Amino acid sequence: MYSKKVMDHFMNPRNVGEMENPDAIGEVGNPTCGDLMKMYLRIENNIIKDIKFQTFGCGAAIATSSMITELAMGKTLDEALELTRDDVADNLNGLPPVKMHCSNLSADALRAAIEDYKKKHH
Amino acid sequence: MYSKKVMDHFMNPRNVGEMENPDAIGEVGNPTCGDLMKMYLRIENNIIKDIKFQTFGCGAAIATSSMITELAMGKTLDEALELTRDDVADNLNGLPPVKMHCSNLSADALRAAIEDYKKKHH
Amino acid sequence: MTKDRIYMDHSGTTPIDPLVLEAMMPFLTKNYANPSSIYAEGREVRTAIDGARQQVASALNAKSNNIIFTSGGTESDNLGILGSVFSLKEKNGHIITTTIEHPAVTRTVEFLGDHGYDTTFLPVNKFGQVELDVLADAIRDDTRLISIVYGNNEVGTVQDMKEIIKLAHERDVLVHTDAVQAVAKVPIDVKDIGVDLLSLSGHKIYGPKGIGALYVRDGLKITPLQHGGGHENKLRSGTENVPGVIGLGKAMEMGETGLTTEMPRVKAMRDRLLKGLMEAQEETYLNGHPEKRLPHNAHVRFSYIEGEALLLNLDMLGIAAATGSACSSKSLKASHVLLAIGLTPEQAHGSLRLTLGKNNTDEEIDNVLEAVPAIVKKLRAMSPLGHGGQ
Amino acid sequence: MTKDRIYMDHSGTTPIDPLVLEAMMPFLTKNYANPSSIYAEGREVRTAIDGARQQVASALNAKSNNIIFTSGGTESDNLGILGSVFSLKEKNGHIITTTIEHPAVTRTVEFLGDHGYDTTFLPVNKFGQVELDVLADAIRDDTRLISIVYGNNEVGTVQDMKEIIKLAHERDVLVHTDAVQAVAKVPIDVKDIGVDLLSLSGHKIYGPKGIGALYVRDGLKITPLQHGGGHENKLRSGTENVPGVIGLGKAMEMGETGLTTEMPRVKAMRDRLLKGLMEAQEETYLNGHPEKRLPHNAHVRFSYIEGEALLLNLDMLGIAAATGSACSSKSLKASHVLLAIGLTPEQAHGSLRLTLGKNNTDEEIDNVLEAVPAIVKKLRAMSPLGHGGQ
Ligand SMILES: Cc1ncc(COP(=O)(O)O)c(C=O)c1O
Ligand SMILES: Cc1ncc(COP(=O)(O)O)c(C=O)c1O
Repeated sequence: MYSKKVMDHFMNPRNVGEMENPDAIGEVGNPTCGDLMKMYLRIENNIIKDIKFQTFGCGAAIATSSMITELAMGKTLDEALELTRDDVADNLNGLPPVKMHCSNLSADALRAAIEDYKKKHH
Repeated sequence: MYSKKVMDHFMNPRNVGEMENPDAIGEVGNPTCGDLMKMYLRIENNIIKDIKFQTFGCGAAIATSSMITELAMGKTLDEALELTRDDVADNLNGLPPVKMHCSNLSADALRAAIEDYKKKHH
Repeated sequence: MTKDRIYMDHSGTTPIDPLVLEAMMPFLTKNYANPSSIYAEGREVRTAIDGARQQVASALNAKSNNIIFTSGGTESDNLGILGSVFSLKEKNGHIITTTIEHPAVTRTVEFLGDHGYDTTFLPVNKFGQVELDVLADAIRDDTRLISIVYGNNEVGTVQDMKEIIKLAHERDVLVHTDAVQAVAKVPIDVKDIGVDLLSLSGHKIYGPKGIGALYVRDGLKITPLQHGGGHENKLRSGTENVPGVIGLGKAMEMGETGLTTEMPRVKAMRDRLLKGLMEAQEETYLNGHPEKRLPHNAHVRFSYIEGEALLLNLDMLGIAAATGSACSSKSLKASHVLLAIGLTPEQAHGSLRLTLGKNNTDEEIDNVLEAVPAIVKKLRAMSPLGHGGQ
Repeated sequence: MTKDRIYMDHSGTTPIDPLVLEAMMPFLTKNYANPSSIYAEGREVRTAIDGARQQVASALNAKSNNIIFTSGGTESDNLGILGSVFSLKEKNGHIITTTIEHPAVTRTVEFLGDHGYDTTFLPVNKFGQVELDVLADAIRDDTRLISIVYGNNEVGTVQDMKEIIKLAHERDVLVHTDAVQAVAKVPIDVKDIGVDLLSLSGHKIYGPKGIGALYVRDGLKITPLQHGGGHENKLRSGTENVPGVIGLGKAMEMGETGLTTEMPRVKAMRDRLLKGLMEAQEETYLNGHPEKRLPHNAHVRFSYIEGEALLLNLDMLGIAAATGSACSSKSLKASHVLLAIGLTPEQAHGSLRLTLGKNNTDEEIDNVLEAVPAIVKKLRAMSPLGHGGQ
């Protein structure tokens, strides 16, 4: 069902947990599937210096959360904003079709966090 | 399906074949099942001295034909007239229900033969 | 399943008992004749089918001629419901079922709903029980059939079938029960409870997949759904699945015996498992009725986590289990049974179903009691909700 | 079946090929998981089912997604006919079938006839062939479906399916074919013949009983008949009969190979058998078409005798065979197929069907060629008709 890469990120999620005093927080949820994601950012000079996530959700939700933190880490905010759901899925060697729309929310969560940051530092 | 007794009479039918110059012949057929029975009698002093049958039909038809010849042999005509389908079935240790009405014609064939005799010797 | 794996999904399916398979083997090899044939080989198979039918009947305290073999629980449910309703003189009316049925019943009743029948899906209480007064209120003059699951396949609640049937019969309404999960778990005497139609399935009781049976009480007419050569007393056509039939017969016989020999031990393990799971962490709840439940069913809910993630972690540890989470289902909808007993979708997501079998051991219970709390802790730590998130 | 018995009723059913059983065994033992489960064991079974589906598809030159697993040929016929007709926009119309169908088709079309559809049962010629001009005349503007048996189960006649389908499609009519007897006997390429729906069954092709499949061409919608959990792409619910599915896949694969490796030898034996039977006594006739017939089917008619008596005698000699005689059927009606090809009931009674299989040997043919004439002679001597009676 899930690729090896998904299972790896799911079983050993990168950058999981809460962040103390983050510079920004993004939170999104998908009512259909019941997934909920929270993304925490530490930002210096418009660069993502640290990123953490918390996720309530299925295997795909956890793996995509983990994957986006790897993809976003060290990127500028503008670069990070360009990350898409497809980037996440591709980097995980694919997701089951039914999970593509349901649990692939991590790009949205990252965007929400960046927008939160931009709002605060406008 | 068939009792041992039925199979015995079917595989080794008693008194089977044509009779030369019989005193009476009875023939009956059941259109549903397609069975056809022919019963030949040799009669002396109102006693069945010899009896033979020919049957086109299934296992039950052949076995019941054979059985009735055993039952009728040596009987007076009046005794023979009292033989019923049930007598035949009972003496064969039963018949499958579906065959009871269909292939259990031998008592009818015997009766037809006796009536043929009575008509001729009226 | 390799020896070191732990299988706790016996409501999903069961292994075939070696004795059942042994009974089937001749019919998978040398006794292959078609039971409709008149030669010796065919008659021998026919006799074996008659024997299996008697085994199924005896286990339910029924008679051979009450038993129709089908291709499984799903077909039995379809045939029991549609077959009985279609054979009634009145060509419409009202059908009652519950909100906690297996899809084999739900979809079948919905089918009637789409074809001119009124349907009522009765609510259940928070334990998953049909309440008699609610049922009594729902029955109308034109109610034709009530179909209620005997033992629920998710939360395990066992209904008071005898009372339900008594009530229905006082109002002249037929009762079908889906006993796919209840058979061989709790004693069932069709005469005693007076049920009209009862469905069961082979693969839930250590028998083969692809075989089931429908009990139809004496004198009740049903209309066949599958047309053909008139097998199964003209009520279900199709060459008999002979090895399946033989396997089901043996499984029913063994299941009946197992009620007293195996089930108490299974229930004791289940009780210890439930207790251990409830005590291992906070905010852990039992789903279903505390006593009136299938003896092998442990169904618990952990707040703040999601079931598929729990299952996958268990799977990695070699434990096979089930959940009520939408995320593990094709439809992505949360379990309708869990919603029916009053859980929110979020709550339904965090449920775990462990259904034990006669091959489970105390050691396996220990292993699960070690594994589950660790995983719950890990997932809660990742969760933005509750403990984890605050 | 003990070694010294001779089995010549392969159109009745076949033994499971040892290689088929070998493929099934893991799924009757350790691989028992429910393919809908998400844990490793379940996913492994799902993969195996996918493989079997591909095997079935490949043997027909179809794609996996064209294949729906069912509980047998009877269900496939029901689902193919009712499922396709019920999914049409128009809720009535005209259905064509023939007078030589298996009851699984006949009864299903009759069911439609009882529910508002017009039905035509096409006559066949004396060889059992549907004649194209007769079919063309029967097609109406509101004809929805034509269902024609590919290879007849009694007399063995094989229809010109490609021409039939071409004609039907020119008139925009769907075609279902019951290929239960034809599959693995004659090459079938669903793309080449262009058929819309095709039924097959496991136990006629050295696979298990209780499993079948329906081919549905791309883009054709069917309405499910069995309601439930939405298995088989939502078209046929019910927990998969996993060992059956695996067995059917393997049997289809082997059947495809056997068309070139086994079937020529079987056909040669059949030809010798037919020739021998015809030459052994007078007033012996071939039923069905001399060339366009299933390669394993020998169907002959002996005047003046009755088939059940013939079968029972053969049975006593250890030979398993079939007949068209009413007396061996539950209904006591003479075979409708034999009547359809123009025989009188009396003639139909005296028919013998010997259907060969890959395990039959030349020696067995010799034995049968010795046994049958002796029995025919014995029964004719008892008969009041013909030779015997005159
Ligand atoms: C309560 C209940 N009813 C019906 C079924 C369907 O039975 P089967 O899997 O044999 O089609 C199941 C199992 O899936 C079940 O648990
Ligand atoms: C031509 C034909 N169609 C349908 C069937 C029914 O298939 P099954 O025996 O798998 O129900 C049979 C066999 O009995 C058959 O010979």
